[in-house]
Amino acid sequence: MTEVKSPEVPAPPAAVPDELTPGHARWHGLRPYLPLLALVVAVILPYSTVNLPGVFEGPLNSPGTLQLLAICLVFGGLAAGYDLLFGRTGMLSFGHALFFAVGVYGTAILVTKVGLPLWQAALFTVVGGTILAALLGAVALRTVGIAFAMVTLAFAQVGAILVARNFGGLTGGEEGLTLDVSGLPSALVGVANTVNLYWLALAYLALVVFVVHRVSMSPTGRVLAGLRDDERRIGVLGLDPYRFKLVAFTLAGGLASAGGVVYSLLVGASPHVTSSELTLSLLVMVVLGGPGTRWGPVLGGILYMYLDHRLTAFGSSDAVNSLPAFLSHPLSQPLFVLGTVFILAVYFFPGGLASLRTRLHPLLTTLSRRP
Amino acid sequence: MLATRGLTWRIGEVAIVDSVYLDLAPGEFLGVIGPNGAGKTSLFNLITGLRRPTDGRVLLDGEDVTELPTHKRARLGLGRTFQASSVFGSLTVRENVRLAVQAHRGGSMKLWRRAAADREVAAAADAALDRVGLHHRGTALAGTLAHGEKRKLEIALLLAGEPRVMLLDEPMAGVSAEDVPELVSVIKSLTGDSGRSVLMVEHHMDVILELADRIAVMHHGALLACDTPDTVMANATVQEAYLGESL
Amino acid sequence: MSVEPILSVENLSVRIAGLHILQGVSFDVAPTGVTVLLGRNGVGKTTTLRAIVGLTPRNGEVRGTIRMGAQSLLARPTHRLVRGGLGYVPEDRCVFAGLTVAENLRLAERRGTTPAYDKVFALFPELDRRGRQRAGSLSGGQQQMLAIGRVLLNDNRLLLVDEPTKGLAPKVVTEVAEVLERVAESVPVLLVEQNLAVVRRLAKDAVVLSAGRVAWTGNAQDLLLETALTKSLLGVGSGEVPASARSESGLRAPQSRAKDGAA
Amino acid sequence: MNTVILLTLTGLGLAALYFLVASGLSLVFGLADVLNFAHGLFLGVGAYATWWAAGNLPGAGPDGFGFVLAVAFGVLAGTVVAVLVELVLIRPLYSRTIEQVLVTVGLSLAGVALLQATWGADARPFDRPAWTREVTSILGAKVSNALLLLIIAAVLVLGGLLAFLRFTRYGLVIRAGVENREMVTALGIDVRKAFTLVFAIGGAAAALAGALGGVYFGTVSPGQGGSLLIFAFIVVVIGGMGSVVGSAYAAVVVGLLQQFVNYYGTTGLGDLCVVGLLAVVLLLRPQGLAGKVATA
Repeated sequence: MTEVKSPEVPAPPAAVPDELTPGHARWHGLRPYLPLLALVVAVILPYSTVNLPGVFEGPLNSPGTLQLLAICLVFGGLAAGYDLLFGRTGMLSFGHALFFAVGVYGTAILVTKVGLPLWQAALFTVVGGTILAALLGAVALRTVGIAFAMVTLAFAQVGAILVARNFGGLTGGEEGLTLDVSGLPSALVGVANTVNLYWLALAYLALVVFVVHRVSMSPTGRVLAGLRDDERRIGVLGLDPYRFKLVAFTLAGGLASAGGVVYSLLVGASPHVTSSELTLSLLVMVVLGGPGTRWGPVLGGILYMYLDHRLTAFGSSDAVNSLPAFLSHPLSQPLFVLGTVFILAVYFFPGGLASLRTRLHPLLTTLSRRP
Repeated sequence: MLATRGLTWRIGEVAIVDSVYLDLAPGEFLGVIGPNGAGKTSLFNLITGLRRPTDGRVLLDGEDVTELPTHKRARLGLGRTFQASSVFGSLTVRENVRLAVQAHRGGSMKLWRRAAADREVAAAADAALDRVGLHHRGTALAGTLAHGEKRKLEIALLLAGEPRVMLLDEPMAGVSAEDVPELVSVIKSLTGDSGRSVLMVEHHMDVILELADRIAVMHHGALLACDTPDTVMANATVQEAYLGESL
Repeated sequence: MSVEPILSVENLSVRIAGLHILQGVSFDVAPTGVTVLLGRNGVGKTTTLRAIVGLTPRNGEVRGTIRMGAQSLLARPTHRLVRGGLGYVPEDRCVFAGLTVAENLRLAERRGTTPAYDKVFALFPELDRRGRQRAGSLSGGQQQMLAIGRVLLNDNRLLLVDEPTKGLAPKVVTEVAEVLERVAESVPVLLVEQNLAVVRRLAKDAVVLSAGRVAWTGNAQDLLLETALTKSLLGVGSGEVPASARSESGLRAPQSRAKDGAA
Repeated sequence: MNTVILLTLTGLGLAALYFLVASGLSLVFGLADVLNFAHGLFLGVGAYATWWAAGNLPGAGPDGFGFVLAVAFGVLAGTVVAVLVELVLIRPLYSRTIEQVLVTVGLSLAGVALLQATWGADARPFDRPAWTREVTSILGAKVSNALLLLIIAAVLVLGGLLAFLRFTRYGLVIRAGVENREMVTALGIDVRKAFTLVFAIGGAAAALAGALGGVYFGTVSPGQGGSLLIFAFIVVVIGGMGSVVGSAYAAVVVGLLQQFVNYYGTTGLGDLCVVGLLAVVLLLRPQGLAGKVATA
């Protein structure tokens, strides 16, 4: 028997989707309502004027805070969508940010350069992003493992090149594009209306979580989980692994471009969204949060973006500035802190944030048993 | 039912599977024996389409399936188990079988239905679990099962697909001696009623002798003999080549 | 056995990916001659050899004691064990196909010792002649010679040899057996072998594994003479041990193959 | 005609950069199965260390022997960082491939940020010898000396690497290890030393690419490694993981394709062609041109 050894990425640390594991009896009664509760809290949050010094710069309902929160929510959703590939199906794609970028630039270009009304631009963008995901997926999924990771990375690079080269002045090159507000509904324009964007971002997050949850509970989701464990076995059961992976890839791509639409309204288009850094960050978010779990990637995405934004402020704060330069300079770099935290997490928290509860449980019992 | 015609797989100069002609009649149980490295697992891989033969054909119900991918052959009723247990480790035992049932019945490409709501799938899965005696382990994660239980689960996965031809690759490998009789009776129960054909690789001669209608002997990739157990055991060539050279 | 064993394995258990492959295996290897490790396919012979030489995969777990003389072998890295005089010839030969024969041999040289090229080339003149040939283009038998030759370049206290005749043509099987016979004159060998004729020719002691445990130990020739015992332990099917296993020159294999047996 | 020669040479210069980065990546992947996203960091470290040495290291400078010393310092720094990364971060995760990839991803983010924290996000002008700013006329085409330097360096590195792999004992160990790591240890060789060694070699080559790239572009910036890395990955995949010669061929193909198409087509089109080439290669032959296929 000879095995041809091809470089393959082993499946990511397979976390068990919590809906497929035997539940924890104590939480059973309460748990289904927790997400709803969180959603309600998030919806009414903008009515609060609470000031959390150190956590946010202004009160909760200030436009600055709301915009930051909205960005975090978008990335929570983006990470949850990416997890459909990485955590739930076991595909290591390095090109997911491309579909997000398609959403961002698609909206900006269609609104600003073409002059379409927002809803049409959004619709075209999401449909286009989904079709693109289907096409690129159809090619990339002919390969597996490391080769798949490389192809997706290269496809994402195409996005970066197209944006940077600024063909026909469409993308604005390094400057990026700001949305032409004249084409937008007035409720989404202006600092005072940030709260509407926040709600929009929240709706996006809720939509992604709902879709991902629904899909992973569906017959197809069962197949995806099977693919993560043993692709060959799925074939022997009579299912075509390629079709199912393509469906997951396309769906995740579509969700990402929808996220891009929201982000475009929030921040506008900048070439940063096409960088390989962002695509790597998505992986960081999911792994930090806990791949294959319902809330892990969401939390990972939110936390990552929060730190990414707040660490800059933290870095320029007096507390950090008073440190010697060899400490204060790196600490003022969000990516340095996040990268380091991520490396530590890979070593010490392989299951991500979502595994904290199970990991802390023995600790808490030991502590509480002490006299 | 299943036939191979001059099936050959070479790596470079070496023939791993060497011009094998096999015929499996409906309802027949054919045991395959042969020393390590004789090409038995490779033969299975060729029949199921996990590898492409260098030469020769695979026929299912007289139809040429040599060019079909694995999943299409499975849908035509060709099921198999693997030498090293391969179950879906991060799913529960019940989810494992439900996945197999759903794969067989169709409707796997449904993104917006609750999988758990399909009573028919659930019932069929439970029936398969019952048959292999794993019902009580339904909520355990498959990855945490003991080895013998994984073997049973694999057979349940196979059963769920209601295959007409089953390929069993060393189902007893790594199973402790105490568990062998139970597993044998499970396998026996699969075949009695249904007109299902079985091709089984196994090293336990007593198991083969108990189950098989005919025995095929492989050696250096080639089929040395294929006949009733008595004839094979009495065959001088087989005696000398297989039994004399290998344990 | 009054002689101090060269290797003693006690209560060795190996789990790989949850599979309990060895379940408390104990046996000794005599300081001279060939000790053969027997058993049906899949009982854990290769796993035993790999555990001794420290090659259990990452998801595996090894328990028990393995000592060579006074020295415990467990938990020591493979390359240290090998440098300490434990020669290992793996299943399927594992020569480096892309390297030349000479390079394959050169890789086995060790710093501080003089490699015994004269000894190896005396045993395998072919390896000398084919020094510049890529090992991947050698025949199976030549690759096996290279795999053994690689190990013999250095002084060993014990050789572990895993199924050296697997998949070889009958004539080559005889050659390999001859070589092993000569090698065993100077160094003890723990051999995994499926070919009973080879076992008959070489083995002094035998250890029989069954379902992860030791089922029988003792004199190998005695074992082979006891038809009933051989049958029950090794699963050689009905009928007696074939004549070939009993005759001294019986390293024959089938001359003809019935390919059309099924047609 | 001049244009063709010039394009060929700039293509080869680009290929030289790709090769310097890709050869190390390829060896590291071939031997240790580590897909090293932090490889771009080694390049950055090399570039910044050279730039720093030219201004600050006693004896080093932007010209003459001082510059050689500066480059040597940069290469040394890249090597040291690579070795530390292997020993401290990669080795404890031995054979846990996915975690190793994740760690290098984290490292690539953190490392670049650290460079940025120390020397700022903006590109810094690179002090370089005056002669590298001049041009040499080759067959009528005026070619920058920095470009020639890059090509010559890459050819020397290629020759050196091949000689090392072919004639030294460690080279032998690495070639054998790419084929079958376990069997190398079974011959009494500590294969982990070879891991450290390939990281060191890869780090040195990438750092050299950083230093000479700095000379060629005239600036250093923290993100320089990142974009080169992606094309280096493409080169590795096309050339076949673990094959130095494969990397060299693939680097030349990619470099020339990129230059010519970018010139005769639209700018950027060449880059797209390279990605297209990758897709085609992977679809036709998933192991790459000289794929790592273990034989048994």
